[in-house]
Amino acid sequence: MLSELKSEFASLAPLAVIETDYKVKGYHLDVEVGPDRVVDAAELLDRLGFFLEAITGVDWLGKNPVGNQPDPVSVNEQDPEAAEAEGEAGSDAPADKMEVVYDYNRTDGVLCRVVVRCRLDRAKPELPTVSRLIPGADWHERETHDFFGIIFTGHHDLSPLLLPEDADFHPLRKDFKA
Amino acid sequence: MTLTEPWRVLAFLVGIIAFVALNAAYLVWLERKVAGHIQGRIGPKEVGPFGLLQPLADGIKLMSKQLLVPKGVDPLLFKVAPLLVLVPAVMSFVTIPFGENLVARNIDIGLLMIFAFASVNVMGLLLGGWGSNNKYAVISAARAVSQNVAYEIPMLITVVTMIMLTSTMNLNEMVIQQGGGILNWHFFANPLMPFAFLIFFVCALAETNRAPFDLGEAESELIAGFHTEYSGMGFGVFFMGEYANIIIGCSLAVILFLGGWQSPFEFLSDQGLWGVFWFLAKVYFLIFCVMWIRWTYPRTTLWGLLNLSWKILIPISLLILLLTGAMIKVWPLITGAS
Amino acid sequence: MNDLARSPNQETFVLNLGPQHPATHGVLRVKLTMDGEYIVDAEPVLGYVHRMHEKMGENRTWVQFMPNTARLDYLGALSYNHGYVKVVEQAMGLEVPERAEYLRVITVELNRIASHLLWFGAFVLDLGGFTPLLYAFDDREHILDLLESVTGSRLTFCYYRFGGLCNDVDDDFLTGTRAFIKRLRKRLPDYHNLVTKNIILINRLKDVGVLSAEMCRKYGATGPVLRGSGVDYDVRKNEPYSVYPELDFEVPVYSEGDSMARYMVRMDEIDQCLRIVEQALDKLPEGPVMAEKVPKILKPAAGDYYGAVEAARGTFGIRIVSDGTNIPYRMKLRSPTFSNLSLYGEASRGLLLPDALALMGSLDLVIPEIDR
Amino acid sequence: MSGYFKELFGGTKSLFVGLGITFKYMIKPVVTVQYPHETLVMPPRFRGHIELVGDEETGAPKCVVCGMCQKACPTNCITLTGEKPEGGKKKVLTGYILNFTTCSLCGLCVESCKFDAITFSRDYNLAGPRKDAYIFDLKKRLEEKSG
Repeated sequence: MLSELKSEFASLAPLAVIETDYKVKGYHLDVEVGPDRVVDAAELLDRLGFFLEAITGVDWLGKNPVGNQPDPVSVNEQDPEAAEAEGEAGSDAPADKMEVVYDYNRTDGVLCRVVVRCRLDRAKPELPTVSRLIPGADWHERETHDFFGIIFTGHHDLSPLLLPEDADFHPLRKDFKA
Repeated sequence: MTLTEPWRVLAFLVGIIAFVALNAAYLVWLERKVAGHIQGRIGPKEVGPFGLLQPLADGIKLMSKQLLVPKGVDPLLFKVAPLLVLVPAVMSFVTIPFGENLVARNIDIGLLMIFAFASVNVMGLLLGGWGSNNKYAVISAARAVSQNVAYEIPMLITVVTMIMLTSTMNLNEMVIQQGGGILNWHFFANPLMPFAFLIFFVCALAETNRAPFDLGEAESELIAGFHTEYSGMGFGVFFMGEYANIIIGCSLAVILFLGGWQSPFEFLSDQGLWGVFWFLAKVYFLIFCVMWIRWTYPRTTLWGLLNLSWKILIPISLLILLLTGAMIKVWPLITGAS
Repeated sequence: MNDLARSPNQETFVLNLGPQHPATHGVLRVKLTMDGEYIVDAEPVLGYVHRMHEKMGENRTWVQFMPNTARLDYLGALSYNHGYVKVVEQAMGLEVPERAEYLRVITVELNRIASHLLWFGAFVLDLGGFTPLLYAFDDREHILDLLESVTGSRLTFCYYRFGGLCNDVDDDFLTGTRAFIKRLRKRLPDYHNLVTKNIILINRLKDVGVLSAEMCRKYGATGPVLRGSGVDYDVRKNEPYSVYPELDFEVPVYSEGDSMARYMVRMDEIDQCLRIVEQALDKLPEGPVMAEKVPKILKPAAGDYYGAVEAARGTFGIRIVSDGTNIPYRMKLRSPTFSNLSLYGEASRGLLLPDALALMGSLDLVIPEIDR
Repeated sequence: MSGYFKELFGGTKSLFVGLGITFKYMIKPVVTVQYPHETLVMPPRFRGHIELVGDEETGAPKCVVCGMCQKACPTNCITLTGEKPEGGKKKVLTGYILNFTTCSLCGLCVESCKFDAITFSRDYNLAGPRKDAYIFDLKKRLEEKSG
């Protein structure tokens, strides 16, 4: 399953495809794509019988995104110092990013969890919606928009789902203070 | 029993109204006790011994509450509706024989009169629901009407069977025909009668909007249905009407099938107050069954209800009507010929 | 029936079901567009008990977040505790003593039975039957008493700790649990005779609110909803965790996809939970209930971790992002009923109001968990 | 047609079976506890609000004002103050306030205490008309209890 997936993903020009240690991470494959490829990734996984378990965001304000490295064996998982240093090669001032994470899973007995992530410019967090393809993404995207202010272009209704109707704040942004 | 006619009527009217009010109050208490014990609880117990004063407390509470008339309702319909439920129910008691001589008006078309009044009852529900300016109430009113229409048919067919069997519409006359012990009750008149009784009982449940046919007030769907907007005694009168209708339904079942005020065994008296005792004992037993059923079953849907009526109750009641007619007319011919 | 709902010159009206309505079990609002009693469109409106647990998670230490996990789904709190300790232990590489794992399974399954029993009662209440609720409460009360005696709480348990449990159980709990298993096995046939076989209930649930397996997949529905649509998916089997692989149990699957199938899945699950608890009690080893080498201050290595457990209502997933400090950087709680409810709009289209409420009841909603 | 009758008879039978079951339960004894007249005793592990533990001999609080409970609390509902008496070595507790309105009864404070100086109360009958009825002065409570 994994190798098949990897070769399928190769056609999407992903930014990274990393096999991870399921025992530690809880998922098998970590794929990073650009915002223009999110729908393609969803379409590919949907075609292969995956279902979308959740969509969420992570706000990396003033921080380098903590991610997986292509070769997990060489990384000392137990050492936070090392993990922090591995963010981006040159540790300049980090470019503020907003990350959207899609969790895919299967129900047919094949154990394979795929994480698709997409990093966006924090100043203008926009990416296309997958809710046309996967109706279940509708609410997850609305929730992510509520909490992070990430705009899913093409979504039919991004009005607040969990927050009050008139909410104009995004509580899970790191610069939000209650 | 030597009162002159106007006084007699007055005494009966006061008696009937007192009977209805007292019964409505104490049937609520009984219902709560039955429900409690079925569910492993006790039910009311704090007010008075065994909670016997609970209905009094409830009554005082309901009466002291403000009668809210919400915005946008039709005030006339809204206020008249509860009375339209209660008054016909009270009127129906006029022809019910509680004992051999204990009947307000022993008229020859008593049965017809009861059904005439029973069909007014549904008007009350409709107007209450319609007048409330509440969507839940309107849905409920529509349900109540279609339900009543559907269930009058099998009920009336069964009643026609009974009229054929007894060749009278006088209720007291019917009871007198069933004298002489339990085996002379119409319930045992022929092998079809238990089924007729069952159909009549189910229809009575549906007519009085009791569970499992309480679609009109389905609390988990329509909050409280047609009386959602009623408060205080407006609600209280609806409630009294509901219980009065249950008593009427059960009384009719007792009169038609279970021998009315006749005692079940010949050696037991049914004269005077004994007749009243037997009548009420049977009625309360049926009322207990009604409650027992309510606390056992889930609610049907309108489709289920109409299916039951049109696919099961009406064909079977028609069959019973035909067979009974045949038995009455054909059987004597055969036996007479042989 | 659907043709009726779509007659061309239909006159529709909007019915506001909730936020206070007997059938929504909490503060959920459903905006129904109705044509008579047919539902043309249903739009759930959420957020009435939204508390932003995810933000709270970013403001307290890993240990301090534990009580919050019990407050998502207050009916099956231990599954959520379990999911949380599972993912953090996985991130930290903590080994949990076997006795602790067995006790986790025992308590989680008892909690699952309690949750299903309450659902059973509330579902039949939705359908207008009052009495089964009280019977179910009677049995559930026994479970809560048992769990209270070990955890000290009746609903918001907070019993697990990273690396084990906060308390060991005593013999009273073990004998009490065995007695309870016996008791519930005796009472289950009564439930089936009173409710499951009742012709009124069967007529109300059969072929009502059919969800296809494909629809469940598209919406990400899990748990009994998915298993009622013929998909054999249970995290306990598909992604074995804890000591579930050592226990012998079946995953009930019904392929009809209607409300009756979902009802049957849950009722059968009660049976299976009893089996699991019984086996776990038999196999319960002696030993400590807390790992020895648990650091005082937890600092999972930087990175993100995902863990999922089978909660009473479906897959509870939790994604944690750690930046290597003792405070979580991000905590995503994926609640099963959120996804399960999201299909309600599509699934209830063209249904009658009572059928739509039967469908909603069969999804087993717990609002605080949807709103988080 | 045979299916029709089968359903009719099966259905009717199921209804009577249901009545039988509710009747069976009706004649069983009731299971409820008549609450204000009868009360239950909470199990020893019951997590009520916290309570200070006094020294068995002196009755003075065992607390040494280390502040671990305060630190462990997720909702900051514990405020404690202490001071060193002149000439004394150990800190002495001068005030222990529990803001029960925000307490989530998680028990992390009791777990964090190494001196067994706090414990759970088994009191569950908590009702009051005002919010400030739930700002407990635990030190005062302890003094009232012991003295």
